[in-house]
Amino acid sequence: MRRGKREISIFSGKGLYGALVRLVAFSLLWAVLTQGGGGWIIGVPAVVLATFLSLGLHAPISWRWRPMGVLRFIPYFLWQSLRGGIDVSRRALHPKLPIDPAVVHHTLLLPPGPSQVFFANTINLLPGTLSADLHEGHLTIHMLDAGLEYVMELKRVEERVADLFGVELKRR
Amino acid sequence: MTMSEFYFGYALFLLLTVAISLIRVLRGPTSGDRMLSAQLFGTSGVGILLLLGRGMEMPALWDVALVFALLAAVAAVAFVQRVWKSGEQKEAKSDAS
Amino acid sequence: MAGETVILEVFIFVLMILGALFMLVAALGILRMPDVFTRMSCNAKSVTIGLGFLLFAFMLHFRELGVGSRALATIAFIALTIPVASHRIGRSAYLSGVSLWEGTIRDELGEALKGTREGPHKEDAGDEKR
Amino acid sequence: MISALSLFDLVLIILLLWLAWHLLSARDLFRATVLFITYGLLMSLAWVRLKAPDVALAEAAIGAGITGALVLVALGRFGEAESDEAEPGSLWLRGLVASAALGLFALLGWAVWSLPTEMAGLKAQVFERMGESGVENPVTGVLLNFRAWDTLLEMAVLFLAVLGAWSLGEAEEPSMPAPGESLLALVRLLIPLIVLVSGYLLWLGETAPGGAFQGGAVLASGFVLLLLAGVRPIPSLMGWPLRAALGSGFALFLVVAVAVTGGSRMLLEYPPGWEKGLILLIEGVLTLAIAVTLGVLFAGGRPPASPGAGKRGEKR
Repeated sequence: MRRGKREISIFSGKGLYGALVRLVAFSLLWAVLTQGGGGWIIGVPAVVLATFLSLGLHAPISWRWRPMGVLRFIPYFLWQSLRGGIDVSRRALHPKLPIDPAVVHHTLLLPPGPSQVFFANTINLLPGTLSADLHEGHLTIHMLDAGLEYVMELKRVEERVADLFGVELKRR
Repeated sequence: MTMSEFYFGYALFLLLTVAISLIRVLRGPTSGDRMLSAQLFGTSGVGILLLLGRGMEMPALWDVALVFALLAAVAAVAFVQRVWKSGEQKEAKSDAS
Repeated sequence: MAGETVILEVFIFVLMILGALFMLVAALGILRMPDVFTRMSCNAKSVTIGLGFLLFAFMLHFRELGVGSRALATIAFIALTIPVASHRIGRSAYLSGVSLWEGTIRDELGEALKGTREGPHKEDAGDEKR
Repeated sequence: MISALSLFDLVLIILLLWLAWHLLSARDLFRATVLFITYGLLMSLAWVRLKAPDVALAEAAIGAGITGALVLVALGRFGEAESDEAEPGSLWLRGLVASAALGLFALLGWAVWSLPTEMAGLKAQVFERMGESGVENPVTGVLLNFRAWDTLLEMAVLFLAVLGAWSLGEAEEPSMPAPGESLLALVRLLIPLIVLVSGYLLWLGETAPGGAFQGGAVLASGFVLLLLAGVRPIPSLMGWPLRAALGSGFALFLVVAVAVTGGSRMLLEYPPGWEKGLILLIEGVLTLAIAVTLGVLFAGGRPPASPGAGKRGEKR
């Protein structure tokens, strides 16, 4: 897919299921915004338009989150981001500024596609990591502290993301 | 101390943290640093708006905060796409990055 | 009954103070950290956590479906946009070769990897140097 | 004891003045740009403190979504290198300018000072006749009923602005890095949310701060995001549909204005009972028209005529 050639074709999503899920999700969001739903005279066109755009802009690869994976991922993610926040607070508030940054490269075990992107964005909220570049399955990561056991840590996050998307990790 | 005093004091505190990050806008050194501080403005703005909305009894401010949160990334995207050119101008052929 | 509400109020208060602390960390981090990557790393985490705490406190305070769900939507918007924006700024900084803090360790494997990148796909070639 | 709120106001004012000073005196264009963006965000807070949430909402949507991106893109076109060092004029000239500025400042200060502290304004009249407006939010009532003239002419101004931009030339294809998967993922996620929130703001306008301008500005930042991500518009929509959308706000407003006249009614005097429906219709169309107008202004010129504006479809 070349840059800019991304066509907005409305029905590129995988069938009716995806459309329905989105329709329900956006209707829910509308109800949340309007506090109990109301103004459907604007709401219905907005929800339908949002659904069409969401389907039209979507990458041709179809993916789904597994409901159980989501349930398992959320508490893990919240806990890890809390750890990330505490870790960074400790460093930023400490008078000596205890950081030992490093740029490391990590070859992803996740298959190419949305799960890799999701992983790259997720680790920005986890302790000490910031993704700098994702290129063909190689992720360049900036670490706040090179001393962290990052390889094991990242592998664990990858397992979680794989569980969320229902994909298999590559064997090394 | 009344409850709304607490909210206003909190909002004042957030405004002061914003003032701290302003120093980074002025100092730089790279444009990324400045942009980052501007982004912190937007996110702290969300907090300030929520607190003021509670303290001033203006629920409409929640909507302003929602817009702040929704559009926080737009300026950053404009920045990385158009200002901070990474030298390369050619069309890249892969979208894997 | 009254005891429960007091405990809840205290909990809300603690959450709000923690939120304020994280927001302060975000600002201090931006001021104190030595280069753009460390600043961004600090910012992305503490801002999301700080606002998350603040909004969570609001949710507990109101205990109302309307407010709670809107607070959740606001957290969700922040949690979606901040990591991506950070990643994009970080990527631009990295590719345009912004100098890292002198204490930063670059691993050897990375250098080797980047060497291979300049070969077949010319995509981002030439940016890492400078 | 000073209350926290007045301290907040004081800090806000100091920050605004300090920012304005640095913004004007910055030699580095990028620095000025970022200061300008932060200034817009702080102005939104200032409007909040002035108890004008409608304006704060518009400032938030325009400041965070459009203006920031617009100024950054303009800077991207200039290139950062061109931040030229202006010659600081002679001492005499500077003294002259300074005294002129001080004089103006004194004049404005005097004008503000001499205002009565309690101004009646037209508030009472507006609230008295809210029942006739067809909506519950006084600001919307004023903008689309009592003073719909102003809004009509504002649409004319926006339309003229597009004509002006288009007469300058075609939008040039910007050179920018490939958007990359993570940016595209963000855009895919944000666009539907932006559409929903913009519809929500439009809906809000009837009862609370919000309305066509705020909704339109949020929707326009969706267009800005699409343009920034390199998603190209569908060529077949770039011909007359685009022009129709651009003109629709002004045109519909005019049509309604003329259509409701008759009998003893003047231009834009809605027949009783029709106010609500007509305002909703106008606001809905205005939202789209404003969004398209701002998006087109962001693109910076008329769409390129060459590949398939109508006939051949997409080339390449």
